[in-house]
Amino acid sequence: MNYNWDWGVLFREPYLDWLISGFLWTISVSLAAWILAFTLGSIVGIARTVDNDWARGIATCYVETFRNIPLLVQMFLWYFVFPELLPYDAGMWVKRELPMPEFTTAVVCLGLYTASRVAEQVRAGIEAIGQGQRNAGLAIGLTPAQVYRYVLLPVSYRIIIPPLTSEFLTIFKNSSVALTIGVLETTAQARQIEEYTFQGFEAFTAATLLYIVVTSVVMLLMKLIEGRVRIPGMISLGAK
Amino acid sequence: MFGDFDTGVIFDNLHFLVEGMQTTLVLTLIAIGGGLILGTLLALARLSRFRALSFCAGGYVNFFRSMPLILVIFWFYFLVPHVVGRPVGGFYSVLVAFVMFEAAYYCEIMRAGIQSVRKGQIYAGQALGLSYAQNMRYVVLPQAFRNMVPILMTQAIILFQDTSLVYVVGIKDFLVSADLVANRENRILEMFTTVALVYFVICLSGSLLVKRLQRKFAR
Amino acid sequence: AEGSMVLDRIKERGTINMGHRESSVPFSYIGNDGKPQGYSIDLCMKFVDAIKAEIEMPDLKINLVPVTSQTRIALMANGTIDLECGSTTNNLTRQKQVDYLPTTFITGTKIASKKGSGITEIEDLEGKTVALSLGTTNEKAIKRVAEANGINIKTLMVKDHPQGWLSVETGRADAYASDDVLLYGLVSKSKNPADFQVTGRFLSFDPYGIMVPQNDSLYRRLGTATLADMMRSGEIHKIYDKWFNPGPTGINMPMSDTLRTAFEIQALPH
Amino acid sequence: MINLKKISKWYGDFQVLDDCSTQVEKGEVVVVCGPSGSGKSTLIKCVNGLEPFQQGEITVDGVSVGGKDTNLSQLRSRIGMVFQNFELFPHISVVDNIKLAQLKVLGRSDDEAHKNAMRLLDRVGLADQADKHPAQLSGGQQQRVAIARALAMDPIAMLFDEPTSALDPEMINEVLDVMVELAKDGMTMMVVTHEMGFARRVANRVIFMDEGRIEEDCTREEFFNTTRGERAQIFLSKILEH
Amino acid sequence: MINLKKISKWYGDFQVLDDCSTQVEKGEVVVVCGPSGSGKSTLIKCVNGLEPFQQGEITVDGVSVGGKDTNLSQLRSRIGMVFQNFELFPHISVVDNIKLAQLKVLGRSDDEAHKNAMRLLDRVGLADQADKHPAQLSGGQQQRVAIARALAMDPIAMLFDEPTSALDPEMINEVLDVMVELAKDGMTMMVVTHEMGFARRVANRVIFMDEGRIEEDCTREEFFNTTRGERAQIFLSKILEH
Ligand SMILES: Nc1ncnc2c1ncn2[C@@H]1O[C@H](COP(=O)(O)OP(=O)(O)OP(=O)(O)O)[C@@H](O)[C@H]1O
Ligand SMILES: Nc1ncnc2c1ncn2[C@@H]1O[C@H](COP(=O)(O)OP(=O)(O)OP(=O)(O)O)[C@@H](O)[C@H]1O
Ligand SMILES: [Mg+2]
Ligand SMILES: [Mg+2]
Repeated sequence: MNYNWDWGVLFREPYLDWLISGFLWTISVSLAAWILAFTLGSIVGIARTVDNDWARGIATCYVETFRNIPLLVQMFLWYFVFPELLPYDAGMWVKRELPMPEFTTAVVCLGLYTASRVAEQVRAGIEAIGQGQRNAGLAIGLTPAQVYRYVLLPVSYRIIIPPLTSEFLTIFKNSSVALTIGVLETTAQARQIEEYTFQGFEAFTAATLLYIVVTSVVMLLMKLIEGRVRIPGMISLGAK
Repeated sequence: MFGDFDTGVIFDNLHFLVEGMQTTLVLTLIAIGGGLILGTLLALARLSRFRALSFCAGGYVNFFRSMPLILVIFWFYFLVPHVVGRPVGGFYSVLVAFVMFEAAYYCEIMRAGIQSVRKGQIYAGQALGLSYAQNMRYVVLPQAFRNMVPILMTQAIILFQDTSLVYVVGIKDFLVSADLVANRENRILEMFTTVALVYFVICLSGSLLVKRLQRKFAR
Repeated sequence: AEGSMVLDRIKERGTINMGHRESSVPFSYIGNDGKPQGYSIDLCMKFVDAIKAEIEMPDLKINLVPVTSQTRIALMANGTIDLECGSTTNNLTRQKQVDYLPTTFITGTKIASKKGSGITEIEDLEGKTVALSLGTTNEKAIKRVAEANGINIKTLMVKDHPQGWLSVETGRADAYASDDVLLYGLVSKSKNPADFQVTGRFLSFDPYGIMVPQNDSLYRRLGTATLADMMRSGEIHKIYDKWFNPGPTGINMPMSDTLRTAFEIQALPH
Repeated sequence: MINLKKISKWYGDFQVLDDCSTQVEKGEVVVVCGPSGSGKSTLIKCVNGLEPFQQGEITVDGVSVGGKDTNLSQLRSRIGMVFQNFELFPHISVVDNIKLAQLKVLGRSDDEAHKNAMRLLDRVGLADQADKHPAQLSGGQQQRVAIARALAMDPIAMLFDEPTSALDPEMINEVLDVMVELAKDGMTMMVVTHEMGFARRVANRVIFMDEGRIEEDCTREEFFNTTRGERAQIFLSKILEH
Repeated sequence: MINLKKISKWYGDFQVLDDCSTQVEKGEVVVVCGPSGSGKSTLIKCVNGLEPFQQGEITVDGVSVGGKDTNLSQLRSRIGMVFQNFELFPHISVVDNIKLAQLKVLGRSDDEAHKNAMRLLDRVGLADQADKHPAQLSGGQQQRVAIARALAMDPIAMLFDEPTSALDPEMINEVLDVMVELAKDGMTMMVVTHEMGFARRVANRVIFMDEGRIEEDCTREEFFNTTRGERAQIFLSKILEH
């Protein structure tokens, strides 16, 4: 291999700063997008299971639209096409005045995209519980909303912890797509370092390790949560 | 902005885009096939009684699940030639990367599928005198597979969208081809809108098919 | 032969692996026919001819390997490609990893904006937004000059040139700063070329060169000699005109005096 | 108390209930039996509005179940229901299962709900299991908790849908005993069950359903002693024989 | 034919089987009963090696089940087993369910296996359902197919684990009838069941289990007529009463 290794580059100015700031951007984009995705995904997922054709229809359209277009393309559409569809003033405001435009767009896009997948999990979780529990809730006089709040959701969120963990991991990995609209997150910084120094292997190794660290922490965290909320006496929630 | 939407650029480069789509499809199909086979073996290993085997399989899965696919592709491009001992070209290294990466996901799906087959079914097969391999082959895996068809398809749709990451090693799938045209002709808006539509139509058909299958297997 | 690892392996394989870019118009890009073409490719072909002669293999096969900015160094380091024909800027940091043949093109950072925007020089960007491509030398240049002159500029990072251009077209940014050759290409390819302008002084100089593996002076000398011959004979001017004046993409960039001088200086005698 | 008038219901093209009429008076215990798929569960779910129906009218204590401006939640809170698979809420403790609706529907204070829950648990013999989770109990215990949960709403009537058919044989009686007690205390009950022993002991009337129709609707004495329609005859012989 | 000597088995710390010994002679029908969780299923699964055990020895037709070099697959193919939940293979047709092991284990020709399958389906009264999938049959029909599937291996003995407890009441008899036929034809059978009617009609011996131990092991007459241990007494009163 005709390559001059220089691991020191990772610890030199300004490259170390770049990596750190990239890592922080990865974390902030991912977490902000996750909050959006989890909230909206839950709402949409619930809407897909309620007894109202309109709500179900809209939620279905949402899911089908957002999960059937590649994230990369959606990122582009949000950044360049969306403002053009607005009235001129609003469009200009989005383009010029929006605080931290790349960050905001990335969070919105990644959040909305992931929401469609979270919605599917939430729906699957609710459907896995079955009609019996819903009927039992209704039969003691709970309103449909209360049935969701006190009966269906607490159990279905527990059921879907493993797939939700996967989505949570995926959002960190997908956050790298934000570099296409100029968010300087980990992967983008690794590329920058490579462009400046031609020490690509070092830069990408650092990026890979950073991702593995984050995802390991997330997996651990979700395992902890799963253990904390485990229902005594139940072996497997999904089984029923 | 949409007033001067230039559709000509799409037709001028149609054959190029079609070639890209072929690459996308070939990559997707091979990655699904290979990933499914390797993933199933991994799932069997993960569920195996032998601690060492299931531990290794678990490690494999967690490792690949923590890596962004794009970095996996990047690393494989440089590592595979070293392992094989000669340059293999982008396409084959990407195939290996996809198969190994997808295997981690398919392993988890098939594991869930195998676990969704009731213990009693395994007992029933054993009680008839089927060997472990026969029991897996004729009783458990067909059911596991059938139960998981919808999830497998969903994963396939994700994979179909993800193939564009092969641009890092210079392979031209559909999205990459479109991006190239966009760059050369400076018609980025036209190309990306087209791409969005094409993906939407194909993936939506895919997920509608999933629904049909789901209903069919729901019985 | 004594000590050219690269020539030895080319001979042994019977193939030369040529790295090329896919969208560096008009240096190295995929044409309508799906094949790589461009100014750098033509120059490299001359180099390949010289290699054929040197190792006495007239039917040497050429294998075209697409590379990206992330893979080019790694591929050169692990021996996959024997030369890279793109639009790679030569600088000293990068020379830690690879060697360069003589400069074949000189460009520099300039600014493209809408006509009538009143922007000509970087000083006019005070308080305005300029789009910059991630990881380019242009980004460094603009930031350096702005800081040195105390100009307050908002920057907008974009993934690639078309996106930078689209930012200007849609009004997200007031200007796009990049290598002038690329800016001319973008203007010529836009829907209304008359609406845009490329202005200002050079804010940086970026010499492009063909990359070759390090520590193989024999091989590099062969390349240097080939290019020097072309510069001396004027052949390089013809190739230049073929791609830039006006060129198949209508870029319309007559050779600058700087580049002409550079060619003269680099046309070393034997 | 419960009044069904010419109820018909379809799932798509398939008619599940066909012109079913009957009534249950206050304090009466009515047993519903019939072959699998004959529509028993569907009928009983229609009574508290868990299943909508297309034709006919059901009134409970004078309130029309299918009525446009009926507050279904309120109506349901006044009718207790017990399911084949218990359907306790797995994520909260036994006592919280019984308290939930008291707190959220009836708006009782935590203290009052708790006292009431403990009283009912005591009544079904499970006061010592209050803090366990449902999955930690046996099937028979779970079903008794489910009955307590229904009773906590002070219902005016109770519906049971095969309350013992998911139970191990030796647990069936502990549930039936609670139900017999309830019947003797004068609770109005509609019970889908195949336990003819239970029917013999406490039923005032027995309804036999087949293919969505009410084929027999008569007093216990008539049902067990006189000759019945052929289908009912065959069915009864099957479930009584072994 | 089947010989159990001092079998003990633990799940972790929990002892499921405690020193169980009994034997079943050729042509004998032995019914196993006892409360839920007493270890009946575990015991019967040990007999054909579906569950390993830690202590004791089981021999079937002279072959040791726990033996190091016993070919378990071959042994199992000679013992038929029927499960509570039928466990037909849902992805293949009824006749293929019966053919599968004949083809793959016994290596019979497709033709021979098919003939045999049809003969057995006829025997359990389901020849006309051969090409349906299991899910299209009622529970009782599925269980009869499961019996046919076991018989297709020409077993030297049959094990049943609560074959009727997942069935709707009106289907129980159609399965029991097939089992009674089988017993009368001289099949060696070990049957876990709570159907005491069945025990009364064909059992040679009845075993009562509690907490992993065999508490009673006596002839049918002794079991039903003489006074038994207290636990068995209570249990029997519970399951016979309703
Ligand atoms: N959601 C549904 N969609 C279509 N058909 C249904 C639905 N629910 C029930 N059915 C059908 O309606 C019929 C009556 O069902 P129901 O559950 O009321 O029967 P049942 O008498 O309670 O039977 P079982 O004794 O098995 O509980 C059955 O044939 C069933 O298949
Ligand atoms: N895989 C297992 N791990 C731990 N404990 C188990 C396992 N399988 C069964 N048990 C326990 O072993 C005991 C005996 O189980 P078994 O299934 O043999 O009982 P059974 O007599 O067949 O009961 P039932 O009438 O409910 O079928 C039970 O307490 C059960 O909880
Ligand atoms: Mg029912
Ligand atoms: Mg059992």
